[in-house]
Amino acid sequence: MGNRTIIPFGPQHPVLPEPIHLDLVLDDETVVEAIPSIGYIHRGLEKLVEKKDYLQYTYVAERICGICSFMHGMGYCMSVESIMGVEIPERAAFLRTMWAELSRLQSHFLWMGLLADAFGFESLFMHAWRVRERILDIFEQTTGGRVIFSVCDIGGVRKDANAQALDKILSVMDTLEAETKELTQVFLNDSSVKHRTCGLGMLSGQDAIALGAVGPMARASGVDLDMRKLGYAAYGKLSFEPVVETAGDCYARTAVRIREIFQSIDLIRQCVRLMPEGDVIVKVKGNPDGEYFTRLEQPRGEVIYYSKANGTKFLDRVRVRTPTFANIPALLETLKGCTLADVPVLILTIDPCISCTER
Amino acid sequence: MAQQIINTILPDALLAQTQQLKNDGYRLAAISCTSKDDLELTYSFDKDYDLMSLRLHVTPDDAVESISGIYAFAFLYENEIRELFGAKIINISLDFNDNLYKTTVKTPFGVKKKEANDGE
Amino acid sequence: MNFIKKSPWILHYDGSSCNGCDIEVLACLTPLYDVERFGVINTGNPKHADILLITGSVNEQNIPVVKQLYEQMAEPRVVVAVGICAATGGIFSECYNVVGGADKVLPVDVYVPGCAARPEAVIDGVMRALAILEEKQKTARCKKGTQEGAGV
Amino acid sequence: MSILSITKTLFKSMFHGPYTSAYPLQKKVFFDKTRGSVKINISDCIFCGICQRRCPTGAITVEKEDRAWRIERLRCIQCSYCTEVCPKKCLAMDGQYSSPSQGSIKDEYKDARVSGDQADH
Repeated sequence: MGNRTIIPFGPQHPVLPEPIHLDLVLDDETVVEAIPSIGYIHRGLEKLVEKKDYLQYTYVAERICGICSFMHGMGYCMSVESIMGVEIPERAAFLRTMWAELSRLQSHFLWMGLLADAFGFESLFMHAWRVRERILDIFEQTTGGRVIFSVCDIGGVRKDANAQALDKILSVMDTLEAETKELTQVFLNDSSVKHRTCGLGMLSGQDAIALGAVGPMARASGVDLDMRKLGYAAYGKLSFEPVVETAGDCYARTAVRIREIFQSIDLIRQCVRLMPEGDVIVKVKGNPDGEYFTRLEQPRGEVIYYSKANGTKFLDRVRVRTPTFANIPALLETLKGCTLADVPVLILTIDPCISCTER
Repeated sequence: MAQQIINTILPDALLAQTQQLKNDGYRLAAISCTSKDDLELTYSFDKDYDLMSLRLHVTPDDAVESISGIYAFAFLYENEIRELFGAKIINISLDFNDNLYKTTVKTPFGVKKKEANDGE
Repeated sequence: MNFIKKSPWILHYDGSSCNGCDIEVLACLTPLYDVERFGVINTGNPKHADILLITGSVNEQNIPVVKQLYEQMAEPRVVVAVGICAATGGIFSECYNVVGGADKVLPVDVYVPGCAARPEAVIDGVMRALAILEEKQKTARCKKGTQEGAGV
Repeated sequence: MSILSITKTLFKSMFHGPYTSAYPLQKKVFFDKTRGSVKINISDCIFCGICQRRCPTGAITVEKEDRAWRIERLRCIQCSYCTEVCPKKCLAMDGQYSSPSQGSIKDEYKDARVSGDQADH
């Protein structure tokens, strides 16, 4: 029987850019229990629907999170469009899909870098972020923003990508693929990396379902759950299969995300190839009335947008259930039994996004 | 497109219905709450990309039994709803005692007493 | 780079921002922008830091954390508010749980506009902060000099 | 299982030269669409105030009597919503971001035209 100690982890922690606080109950070096205490980023922006009308709220929705900003904007717009029965132009659907996949790419690269930083592989961190800048350049060229695009609007998208930009995307995808292959070799094969990730934080498929895990966290445990299969935007017209691994440890979660990078590159190529001509936005008239649940797949997993409208300019309620929120119970479960030094790596393999979680 | 069904039920039937859904292999996707004249709780479940929702209307004084006994991870949703909306959810497995977000305003989303409160 | 005289170490704290500015601050440290060429190092320890970068509109729960971090930093210290949220609260200024701007809590020296603030803007802001840091150092030295002079 | 698997990448970047942009020494070239700051062509502005009403953060103030258009740079989130709703299209997005400051930046643009000029439009 060792000594029981409680170690506070966070909110300001060198490894994590975001404030999260965990009380880790330790038995010597082993974590027995983890109690989260969140709320450092809670802004209460769901309440803003009462002050901003449904068109302005798009900009609030985009600022729920700066990493998957585009998907938040898209999810919100999709839910309002569904309520109003707006059919967006096909080109807009394809552009949305393309930007969504590019967002997934940059988010996965960002995560790869942070994971490398967490296990102390500084040069790998730098390389992952160097490659990521190529995607940010595409964003800036096509949308005008590096992080927050402000490009989704109710009824379509506000900016079009010309043929020149699409060609550039294809060429960047080629260099990106080559560079990613090199980098991911390190994540998947290097013995020092495997030493840190293999067998750590096991989550069985049954547990993943029982704890409500979503996204790569669930898929790494063999649960085939990918909201893109719902066929929203242009996903119905693209061919892809959800990436599933079965081991359920940190290594499997890394592998899922890495295979998703290649999948996203493929999806972007398909999008560019199939991109139809035409308008990108339709005019929206009137006010929404009704309610709708929109579900889409973010880099971190399934997000649920629930909007309820009452026929006025102001919505009654917008509720966002973000993927990290669903993954926290699974994280707390996997933390049990690991050593204190492994905690940062474990937290990072769920790819936490605290500002999504707390809104 | 997968379908969305919303079933309005009575608060007493919640636990039985939830258990039924769990037995059928549904996964709890989200618990949402909307406040208007009363609190409208929506429990959404997912199975094979179909969304199935249970809806109940309660007042802030009505006790609602927690479903964290059936779906353990519901505790986060329930703590959130209790803290932000003031719904009286009882018997949550891991209880934060309204200290999850530690907001300065108590139950910011709660049922409004009078509309005049908002305009100041 | 002769206009840099001191290697400033920065401490970054996310006071309830949307992550947008945070990843741009982090992007400053990575190869494309690489602020380490100016001697800037991102440190996790407030006692090592000269410049505090705050992102986000600072919510109620963050006030003690931010204050504590600031007090732990050694004099002279400079606070840079990165992004619109840290400057005025931005789009979240009407939210119930934010105080709306880092200057409600701490004396902010430099404001970096942008939503999200571009890495170039963050670099500009750190440069600005450096000039202020030097000035503060000078005044601190002068003060000390006069105090010692008065003591004799 | 392998060790030193990053060596190839490291060697490559050693011969590649720096990836870093020489930012303060070299000026940043922005893309056409880059959203940096709002600029106004004040001589076209009719002071209708639509931009003020649509701005999600309330950064813009328009005064019809003074014929003045003001923007608080530290409130602007560069969403470019104002440039879209402007009926005269006199607002545009400039690539250059507004520079860091030590206090609030309030830019004011005043129209010098006499009201007789306005009637010509």
